[in-house]
Parts: sequence; structure tokens; C-alpha cells
Amino acid sequence: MEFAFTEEQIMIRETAAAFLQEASTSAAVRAAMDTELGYDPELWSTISSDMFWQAIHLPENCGGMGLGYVELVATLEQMGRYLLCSPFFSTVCLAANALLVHASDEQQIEWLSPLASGEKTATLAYTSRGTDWSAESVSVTWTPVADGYELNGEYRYVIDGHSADCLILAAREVGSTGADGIRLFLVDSDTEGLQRQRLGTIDETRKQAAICCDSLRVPVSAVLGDPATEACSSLSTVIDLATICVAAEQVGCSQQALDSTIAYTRERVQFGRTIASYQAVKHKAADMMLKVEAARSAAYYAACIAEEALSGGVLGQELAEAASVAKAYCSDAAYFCTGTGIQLHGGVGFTWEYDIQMYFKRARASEALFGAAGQHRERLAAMLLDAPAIGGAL
Amino acid sequence: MEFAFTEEQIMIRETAAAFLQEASTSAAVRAAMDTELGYDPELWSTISSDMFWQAIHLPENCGGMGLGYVELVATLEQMGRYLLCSPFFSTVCLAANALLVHASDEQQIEWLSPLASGEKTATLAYTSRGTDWSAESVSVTWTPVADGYELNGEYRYVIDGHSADCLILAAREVGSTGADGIRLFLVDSDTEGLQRQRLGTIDETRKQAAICCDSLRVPVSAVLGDPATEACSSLSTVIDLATICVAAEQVGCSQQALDSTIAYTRERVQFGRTIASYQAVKHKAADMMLKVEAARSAAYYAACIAEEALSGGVLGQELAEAASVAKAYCSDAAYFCTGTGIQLHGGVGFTWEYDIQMYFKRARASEALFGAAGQHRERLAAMLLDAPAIGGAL
Amino acid sequence: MKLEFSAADEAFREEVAGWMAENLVGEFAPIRFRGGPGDEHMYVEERIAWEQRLAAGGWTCIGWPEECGGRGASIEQQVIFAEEYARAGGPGRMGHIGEGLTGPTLIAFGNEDQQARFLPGIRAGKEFWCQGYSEPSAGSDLANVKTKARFDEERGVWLINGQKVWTSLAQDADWCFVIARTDPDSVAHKGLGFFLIRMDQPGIEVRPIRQITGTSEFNEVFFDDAECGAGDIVGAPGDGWKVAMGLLGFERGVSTLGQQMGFQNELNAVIAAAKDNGAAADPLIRQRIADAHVGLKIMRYNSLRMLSGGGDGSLQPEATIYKLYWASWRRNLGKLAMDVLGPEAEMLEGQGYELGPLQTLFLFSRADTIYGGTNQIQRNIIAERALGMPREPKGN
Amino acid sequence: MKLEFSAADEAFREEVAGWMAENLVGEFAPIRFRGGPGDEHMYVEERIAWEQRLAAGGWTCIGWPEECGGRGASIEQQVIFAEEYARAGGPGRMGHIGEGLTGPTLIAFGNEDQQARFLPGIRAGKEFWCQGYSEPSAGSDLANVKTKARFDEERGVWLINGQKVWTSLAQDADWCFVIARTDPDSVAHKGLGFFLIRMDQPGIEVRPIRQITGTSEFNEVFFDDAECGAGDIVGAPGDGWKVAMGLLGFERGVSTLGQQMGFQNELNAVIAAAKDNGAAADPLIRQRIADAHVGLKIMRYNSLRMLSGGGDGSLQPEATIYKLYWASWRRNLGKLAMDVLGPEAEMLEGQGYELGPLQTLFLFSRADTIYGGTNQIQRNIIAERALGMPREPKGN
Repeated sequence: MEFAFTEEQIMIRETAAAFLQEASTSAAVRAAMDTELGYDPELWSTISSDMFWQAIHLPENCGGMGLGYVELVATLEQMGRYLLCSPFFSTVCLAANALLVHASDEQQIEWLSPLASGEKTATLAYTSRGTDWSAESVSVTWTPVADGYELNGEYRYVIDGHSADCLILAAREVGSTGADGIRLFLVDSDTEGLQRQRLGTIDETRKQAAICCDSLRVPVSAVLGDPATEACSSLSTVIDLATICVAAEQVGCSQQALDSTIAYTRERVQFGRTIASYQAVKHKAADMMLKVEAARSAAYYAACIAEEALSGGVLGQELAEAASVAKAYCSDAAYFCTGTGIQLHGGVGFTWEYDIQMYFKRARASEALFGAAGQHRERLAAMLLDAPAIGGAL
Repeated sequence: MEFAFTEEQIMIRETAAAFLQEASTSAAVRAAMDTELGYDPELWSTISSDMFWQAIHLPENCGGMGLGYVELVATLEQMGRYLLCSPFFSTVCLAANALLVHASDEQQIEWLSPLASGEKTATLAYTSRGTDWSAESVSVTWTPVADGYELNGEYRYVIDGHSADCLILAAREVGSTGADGIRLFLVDSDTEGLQRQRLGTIDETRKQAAICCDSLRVPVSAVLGDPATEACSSLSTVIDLATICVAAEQVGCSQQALDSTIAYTRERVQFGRTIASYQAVKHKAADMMLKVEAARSAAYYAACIAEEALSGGVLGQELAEAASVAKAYCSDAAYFCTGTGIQLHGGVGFTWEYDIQMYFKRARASEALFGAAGQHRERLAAMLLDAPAIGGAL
Repeated sequence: MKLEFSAADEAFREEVAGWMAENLVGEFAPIRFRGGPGDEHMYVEERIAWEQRLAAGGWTCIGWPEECGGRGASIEQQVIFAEEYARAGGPGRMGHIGEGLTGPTLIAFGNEDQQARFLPGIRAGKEFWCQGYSEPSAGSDLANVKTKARFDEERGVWLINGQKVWTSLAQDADWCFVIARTDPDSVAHKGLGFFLIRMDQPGIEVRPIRQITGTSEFNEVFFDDAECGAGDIVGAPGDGWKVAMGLLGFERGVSTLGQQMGFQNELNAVIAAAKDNGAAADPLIRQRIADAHVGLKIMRYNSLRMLSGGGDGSLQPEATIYKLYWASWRRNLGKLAMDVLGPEAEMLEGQGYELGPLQTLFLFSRADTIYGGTNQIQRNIIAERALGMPREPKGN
Repeated sequence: MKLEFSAADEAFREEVAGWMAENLVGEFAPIRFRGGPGDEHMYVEERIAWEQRLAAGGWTCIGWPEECGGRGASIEQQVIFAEEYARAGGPGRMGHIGEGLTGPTLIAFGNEDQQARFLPGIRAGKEFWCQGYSEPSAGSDLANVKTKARFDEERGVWLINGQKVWTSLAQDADWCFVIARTDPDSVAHKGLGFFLIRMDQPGIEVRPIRQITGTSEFNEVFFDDAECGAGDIVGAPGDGWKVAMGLLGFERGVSTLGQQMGFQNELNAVIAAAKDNGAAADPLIRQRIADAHVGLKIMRYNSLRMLSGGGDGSLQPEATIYKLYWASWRRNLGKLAMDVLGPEAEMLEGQGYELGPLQTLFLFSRADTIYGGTNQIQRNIIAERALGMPREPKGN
């Protein structure tokens, strides 16, 4: 038992931090978020060609580095810390994970390779308007047609859906309900029958889109894995894996809110003292640190479990629980730390000029992704109270 | 519009405070709460003969003083502040209110008079085991028998139920449900068929009892009001009126927690300074004061509404809402203020010797009475969200 | 204690409501419920026109004495006006600083000449004011003013140099009142003066501050040898702090009930959204909506107590809780609004960074707990002034 | 990172679990899950017998070096032992102060004679210890010790005078370690000595403190010319603070995982109660139970990180959060327990002031946020030591 980073993992984290501190400055973030694309393609290239981040946890036979989810999460934490604008989350944490979990070996080799190399971006679309982020919420439908399927319906909240090169679409057989009838389809985003529209968002550092499938035709070969195999459980796994990634970003976001706030309070003088010397400020900062550290523990633990889940380890059974524990806690922590950060910045905290407001918006936006904290708590409550107890399994 | 005490009301409050500071000292409270009865009969006599508190809001033709609910609430606030151990709440705020709201004029004159004079104590029994405090929760049943009724079932959480001279029993017709079939009966507590048992409670300053009706026979004359009239709505009014009284006590309890805590922090020196000089302590105290004052506003406003309800004024329609607003807020305020009081007392805060723990226990016990804060909020939510809006009626 | 208003007051209420219903229509329909906190930069022209409509109806400055152009309205009537104004969706008042701050200050501390020159323009809705209090290093520490005022004997005017910040409506104001240091060697609240300065002059530059909302209602105001007439200092040089503190005292309770009606409008919008999208069925949302309702009801009761308190209008110790209370309440309401909206909370309508009303509420409410004294400063005030706990030591 | 324990460690886990299952039965069945915080005064005799049963099995002091009578167990094994001990319902350890504090202190700072005289009794479960740190005016301000130690040359002993407070198990302890001032003119953390004092002597009086729970596990201890042998001072006179701080360092992470297993037992009891009375269907209770579960899981992850941290056993900055975290968590659990029980939460079984386990949890958890450094002191520590913010100024 060793719940600490290896030296290699520490190096990966430190390298990521150093790179992003230079590459994802406040100015760079503000420039990127103002574009329709939402990121700097040149930086995206550098990330793939110099940092190899897209490849971290992908298998070596698909051009990946074969590292673990812990390394991925350590990198995501830094991306959250520096608010990196990029299609990394959509491409790697959603699309690549979907391929890893549900595609056939051949599909993985064909489709993961361009993702691992950074050549293509991708995302996963499964949600429609509403508050349900579970796999069973899929509402876009498929019907069998000659040589393939026809998809109809509208997705919403699709991360980078307006810009991704490839889309993995979750759809259910017309008339099916619940966990039944769900399949995943991979299509190029320029396929006829797809309409994509970027949605304006309060948090401008991560773009979301609506995607409309209007009699979208896809061939049988577009189906991930065996076309006869239900995909709901895989989709659920993919959502949990992505949820853990969001939690990791939230840790970085919280940490930076703490760090920048401490730095500000050490400089700002009122009544002849730095405001860092006031107990009211110190105790808020202490509460922030408590949450940052606890959030980090939750995200790292969930990363270990995700690694187990992807490698078939026995602890992988804990995936849903670990994801919900991490998301419930890290969402609240990020909201608390960034909101308190604004408060301790005082007047400048609510100016556009200072970065703390961007962290606050990011925290608020990521809180909603893949289910709000209350939804994850209810999911845990169902495990604890409605089924044979997991309480004893501390 | 004048939302402030009159000079007479201020005098009543000040007189109550001065009397209780002498009569309901820490030693007196501790002595009374250790007895089976739960109060000092001599003090009870003094209260009726010298202070006339039992008579405050009762009509003059029943030996009352004919004052308003505001005067009653102002007195209750002081009782809560000094943790007075007495059957006042049960006799006046439960039993007398039930008689005021639902008894015939003749019954009022007959039965209220001994309560107003302090000659007899009384209480209301309507709850059974469980969390439901609404009028509809009545579970003890009545069946018509020759010359009267037979009651069967068990009450619980009956305040002063072990010691009251008279009992007002709420029961429902066998087989009835919801708001139907409920009647109120007044019986002497030594009536055959009644078994009464004091229940040990964490808060020892107010006693509760279980009362079992085992084929209890009561005459037709024991029925409050017209025997043909449904009593559910009256019972509900009585509960709301009593709820407001608990809220007023909670205000006093919160105020005393604040006052004693401030006093302690001004004396206690650590690291060469009084702990009152630390911002962490000051800000907690400020939060306590905010809650105390807001709680007071809520309780006073509800008292005005109660007065309107008892006198048939148009604002009396707001009774349920005002009671729930007051109870939801005052419960939380009292728990916060007494709990924070313990914390700011430090080590001595959790000793039996210091009084702050008694206030904490009283706050916790009164929080549960007549519905926890969450239940009152849900009741308000139903008014706001499930029916035509009351939101605009600020 | 009595909760009812008198029959005369109720008649007054009907009069106000009737006037609002008749006048806040047509050209003014678009500004209903607009121009409030977080939205003050919007519809400025229309709101100026509205101010003059109000003036024509005799509805500006109603609390001022009659001899100053007001109605000498009672506290009750002022409360009623504020409530009915907000209930009808009356827009954020362009003239509120002049009416609520400059006017009362001049009536209390100004000379006859100043009263004669400035009050009518305010009363008529033709001259607008902004306030120059805070500075970059004088936020919570308000007395740490660095802006300087030097009397130029030759030209017979005061020359003002320095910078103010968080000045709302500065772009649209005709005049600004400014606290500046008349004695350059003074510190803290000594040696300050209270100046009335025309905004339209070369020595003044206004730079909008872009806020978390993407919009700008606050500004920085730079004074570079800005001129202030010799007759435009209120009180004597050195009296500035006394005048300024008196002015803060005018931010008394009356306006709070109007403010609360605005909060009620916001809560109503949250409730409507919850009913609309089904969040009203979520037990957790239900608790929070009920809690917001409880909080707002009690805010009103608190204000009624405050207004019914000391007959001399002095603030009772319990009035110190007001700012902390409402700012925290509204911040929580902002978060609740977002949680009611769910994932749609994130979505902007239209092009550009255009927030909807609930989104503005959410973001701008984070400023509520900061401006006008942070929650931390408010807790100090409660602890020190109302509870008598030891003062926070100052540094050197 | 890896979460699994090694095969050897898992075998060790089975050994511990097996031994507990075999031994915590019969005469010891009544003390399962007893004697924890808030219940330490209960079943003292039985728990002493149990201590000796543990010793006979080789399960006391397993983390001590072998040459001191321990097993030299690894961190992992200590964690496993603590977890399995608590999972099996092992009672509150009568010997925990001796094993966890006195022993490590003597091993680090004591001389050979002291080690030889005191370690075996602790190891054997025959000699029990209590601690004399806090004083009435030295609570949060631990260095403000007033108890005095004067060496009586004639009799060749130290004479101790003063008062300690919050001393748990003092009635049942054979020995007490005490910090006392050896230099009467010294202040703060200078001039202190660390003394080992026999409890059974005329100069010592123990007075139980009745707590909020109605029970007494804490005590006041009065020293009136209490004697301490010349050889029973650890380190030199003046070294007391160094020894004491080292001792506090021994309250490291290992025991936390056992403590958390106790918390899990408590949370399980709350869950069982909720399932039993239907509160498990209440959406608000469900949220809070889930939140408690989240909090406890993360508490465990935090501890695993702490234990996996600096190989030298030194505390990482993030370890400063531990006390604040668990105390706040348990306080919330106590309130949740009451809310799950509803109106029945108030009811006592039987005669006298006898609290049930969840009621004890509720009331005693209010002490958790106070003893061992209040939440306020913990936040100071986090802010100052981990975040490097300015220290709180001392008074004069």
C-alpha cells in the first residue's frame, strides 16, 4: 500500500505545471476563450508533439504511452489549475475513454491512434436538455435502415461538440427505455445530417454545443464494439471515468484559487496590516486548504480506482462509488474555494481583470457537468440505503 | 404601522426578566429539573399569584387579563432565556389555547378559570410515536358508547403529561383518516383508564410523557365545543399558536447563549489576550447576534399574527405561514447559537457545571417539538410551489 | 405593536400604485424591472427620461422637507412609495445618489447657496450625482484617503488630484461628491474635505471597470488638477469625515424595503423558473426556496423593527446586522437560481457575453458581500459596536 | 500509487482478525464497541483484563521496536492492526496513553533506567498512564503552564504543586506524566520539566469533571507537594517543552485509521437507525448520510496519503488539516444521528441520565472540536504553519 505519487508521477505533474505556467497564462486563456474554436490550435499541436499528453493512458499499440489513469489525473489537475483551453477533456477523457471501454481491438487501433497523436479531436455526445447525466438519459434514437442506422434527436451540453473532428454519439433504439437499446456510434463531424451549434456559456474556458441529428445515416461499421452488445454499462463507465477527470480539474482549480488568494492577501494592506494577518482571512484560507487537500485525496483515490477499472482489477468495482465521492466533494470544494477567493480578494475579486472570477465560473460550470454534487450524493445514498450496505467496506 | 413594543409591553418584558433572573437561577433550574415533577410548585404559585402570567392573554370573563399574544410571547422569551422549569407552556400555550380556540363559551368560563388562576395545570396530548406533528397525525381513537365515548391508543411526547391536572386529548373516530373525525376531550388526569409515564429526556428542563388510553370512558360533556364539529382545523391552529411560543422561547435561549458567551470570552485570557479580542471569536459572535435578532423579528411578527388570528383579524390568515417561518428560523438559530456558545466557551463549555450545555440541550429538544425546521420549510414550500403563489405578498 | 398601515397610508399606497400603473407604460415599458444592481449601466437615457417623469409627478425626493422641494413624507409613506415603486417594476433610479445622499447631506451640512444651487436640479431629475469615496488603498479602510485638494489662491478654486474607484454611474453623472485630503500632512479621518465637483471638465477621466458580469457599472475616476469652485466645499476644510459619516447615516432603513421588494421580484423569478422546469419537485430545491422565503420575510420584519425603533431615527445596535444579512441572503439566492436552472444555468442567449437576469443575479451577488463594507468588516462592526468586543488592532 | 496491501500484510490482517474473533468473546463480549470517546469511564476493570489478554497475545505496543518489547511492526501492519481491532469492536484501550505516548517518549528521550522500569509494565498491560498537560489557564495556550516543580535537596525528590485539567482516566492510572515549571521565574515554553509521577500518593487528588453527557471521563488533578523521584524526570530540567512537543508528534497518523474504523461503526449505526425508522427515505437525510459517507471515505484517503508521505515520518503540511477535519465531521455526524432519530432522539432509556450510543455521540462530539486544540486553534495552525500566513499577535 502506497498512496503517494511515484517519482515518475511527480515528474509528470511538475513538468505539466511548468509547461502550463508558461503556455496557459492569463493572457493566453483570455485570447483562446474569445475565439469561436475555444482553444489555440498551435498550443494543441505543441501539447501532442512535445508533451504527448493525449497519449498518456492510451495503449501502446494505439500510439499511446501505456501509462495509468493516475498520470492522466495528475496532468488534468494542472490543466484545471491553469485553466488550459483545449479539447483535451473531450478528446481524451470522453472519446478516447469510450473507445477504450467499448470499441473492438481493431477499432481501437484505427480510431485511437489519431487521437493519441493529436491529429484529430473528438468528443462524446449523449445528453439532452435536462438535468439527468446518467447513461440511461440517452434520448437520441436509432432505427435500423439498409446498411446501417438512422439517428434522430438533439444533444446538448456536448463539450467541444462544435469543433471536434469526430463524434461518438450515444443513441437508443427507437421505443427502448432505461438501460436497454443503447449503442455508441463514431462519425466524422462533417457527416451529412449533423447540425452543430456552439452554445454561449458563462464559463468561456470550455465550450459546449448542441448537436442535432436529423435523419443522420451511419453505416454498421460506425457502431462501437459488437453491434449486438448493449452499451449502457460501458457508457456509464465512460461517464464515471470522465467524472473523475472533472474532479481532478476541480482540484487544480481549487488549489490555484487558494494560491492566488494567499498571494493577494499577503500584498493587500488595510488599516496598516496585510489582510493575511487578520484571523478572519486566515481561517477562511485554512478552510480552503482543508477542502483542497481533501479534494485532492478524493481525486487521486478515484484515479487509482479508474486505473483498476480499466485494467480489470478487482477494486474497479468501486468505480461508480469513487467517482461520485470525488465529484460530490470536489464540486463543492471548487465552488467554495473560488467563491471564497473572490471574497478575500475584495473589490478586485469581481473585476474582469483579475483571474479569480474565471476560476469561479469554471468551478460553477464544472459543478453541473456529469451531475451536481447533490445528484452524486443521492446516487451514493441509494448504494448505502437501498441496497446491501457498502458502509462496512471502509 | 409600528413594529415595536409599547411601553407597557416593554415593562412586562423587563418585569419578567427581573423576576426570572432572581427566581430561575442556575441552581433553581438544576434543582427543579432533578425532580420527578420537573418544577417547583412554590415558584409556580408565585408566578400565578404575583406575576399573573397564566392570565396574560386569557379573556377577562375567565379570570384572564385580556392582554395580547405579544405580551405572552414577550414573557415566554424571558422564560426561554432563564430556562424556567414550569408547566406554563403546557398549561397556557397548549391547553388554554385549545380551550380558547375550540371550547364553547361556557366551557371556557368553567375550564379556563382554574388555569388562569394557576390553580390547575393542564396539557394537550395529540402526538404518537413518529415524526409527524401535524393535526392530522392524531392516532388515538374514539368510539361512541352509551353516554359518551371510549378512547384507545397511546400518546407520546406529551409535555408535562405526567404531572398535568387536566388533559385535553385529541382523538379521531375509529376508521377515520386525515382531517376527518377528530375531536378534543377534556379529562381529569386521574380518570380511570389513563396510564401516564414520564419519559426521560436529554433536556431535563422540560418533561415529556407517554399517556396510554386503555378503554378510557369520557362523558359527552368532555367534548370541547359542539360534539358534532370537526376539530382538526382548530387543533392545527392550536399547534401553530404553540409553535410560535416555542419560537419565542428559542429566541430567549439564543440571546442568553450569546450573552453568556460574550461574558465568558471577555474574561478568558489565552496568549495574553482575552479571547474576545480574537477575530475568529468576534465573527462567530457577530453571526450569533445576527441570528438572534432575526429570530426575534420572526417571533415578534408571528406573535402579532397570532394575536390577529385569535381576535379574528384579517392577517390571521397568515398564521400557518408565520408559525413556520418563525419555527424554521428560530430552531436553527437556537441550535447555532447554543452550539457556537459551547465552542467559544472551550473546555468548560462541555462541563455539566456551566449552563451553556443546558441551553444547548434545550435548543436541540425544542427544535424537534412541533416539527423540525426542515418540516416547516417543506410546509412553506408547499404553500409557495404547490399552490397559487404567496410569494408576492411580501 | 401593530402591523397595519393607517387608512391614509393605504390611500397613499393606492395613489402610488395607480400613478406607477399609469406612467410606467409605453416608452417606459422596456425599463420595467431594469437598471437594478448589476444592471445599472442599462437604458440610461430612458431612465433619465423616467426620472423627469417622476419629477413631473412629484415623486422625486418625497422624503425631503417641503421647503427643499420634497413632500416631507413620513417614514411610512416613504416605505410605501419604495415598496410600490419596486412592486411595479420601477427601474433603478438614476437619481438615487442625488436624492438619497447628496440632498440630505446638503440639507444637513450645506449652506443656503449650495442648497439653492443643487437641490432643484436633483429634485427635477435633471442633474445626476455619483460618489467619490473609495480609493484603491482605501476600501475597507475608508479613512485612508490619498486624494488631495489644494486651494489655488490665484485662480480661487480647489484643485483635486488623485483617484477614486467603484464609482457607479460616473459616466452619466453631472456632479461627483469627493472626499479629499485638504491637509497633506494629515492621516486617517483628520484633515479631509467634502467637495462637490463638476464631472464635465478636462481634469477628470472616467475609466469603466469591467466586472465579473462582463459589464461595467463601476468606474475608476482620475482627478488631475480637477477644479472645484471655492463655494463647493461642504463644511470647512477638515470637516470632511464628519460630513461623510453623516452621509453614510442617511443610507438608513427606508430604502431597504424598496430594495427588498426588488429581492422579492428576484425570488419570484426563481420560483417561476423552478415551477417551469420541474425543479420545484426536487426536495432539496424546495428546502432552499423555502429558506429563501423565510430569509426574505425576516429581512422585512427586521426592517420594520429598525424603522419603528428610535424615534430620533438613530440606528439601534441591531441595525448593524442589516448589510451582512441581506448581502448573504442575496448571494445564496444567486446560487439557488443557478441550481434551479440546472445545466441551462450555464447557457447564454444571443451573441456576446449577455447574461440573463438570474445569471446576472448570480454573478453580481458575489459583489454584494464586498462593496459597502465586506461581510468581514460587517462582522467587525457588529462585534465591536453592537456587542462591545475589543477593536481590531491597527498595524503601523 | 497502489492501494493494495502486500500478501504478507493481508496474512497479518487475517491473523489479527482471527485472534480478535477468538478472544473478544465470553467475558469480553460485553465490552465490544465500548470504552471509546465519551464512554471511556465504562467497564474499566474488564478493559484492564482485556489489556492483559492483548499483552498475552503479543498485541500491545506492536509498533515499538523489538528490543523494547514490541514487534517493530511496519506502518502498514500498525494500520491493519488498528483497523481490524476497531472493526471487531475492540474496546477503548486502557493502555493507549502508555503505549502511544509514554512509551515512544521514553524510547526517544528517556534514559535506560527509565526505559527498563516503565516499558515492561506498559507492554504487559499492567501499568496505566494518564497525561498532565492542560491547566485551567493553559488550554489553547499550552505553554502557559503554572504547575511548579521544586527539587527538595533534603529528601532528594521533586515536589510538584499545581493543577492539571482534562486528564482522562486519571482515577484508573498508576502514573501520570506532567509538564511543570522547574524555573519559577521562567515564562512560556522555557524552564519546563517533564515528570513521571506515581498517582497513588497523598499529594495527589483526582476530582472527576462531570461532562455534558452527565458522565465523567475527564478529571482535574491537584498536586500538593506531590513527590516525583529524582530519576523520574525525562531529559534535563528545562527540556520539558522539547520532550512534550516530541510527544505530541507521536500522535501521528497510525492510530487515525483505527479511529476511523470506530467512526465507520458509528456511521453504520446511524444508517441502521435510518433504515429502521424510515428516515432513510427522507431525501434530506439521504443527502446527509451520503455526505457523511463521502467525508469518511476521504478521511481515510487523507490518512493514507499522510502515512505514505515523508518516509522519515515527518508530517507534511497537509497533515495539519486532520484534527479540524475529523472533529468537524464527527460533530456533524452527531447532529445527523439525532435528526435521523427524530423526536425519539430526546428519549432516555431506563432510569437516571443514561444516554444511548447515538446520544452520547451527539453530545460528546461537541467536545471533539475543542479538546486537543479547538477548531479555531487548528485553523491558526493550518494558516500559519501550512500556508505561512502571519502569526497571531500575543497580548502582553
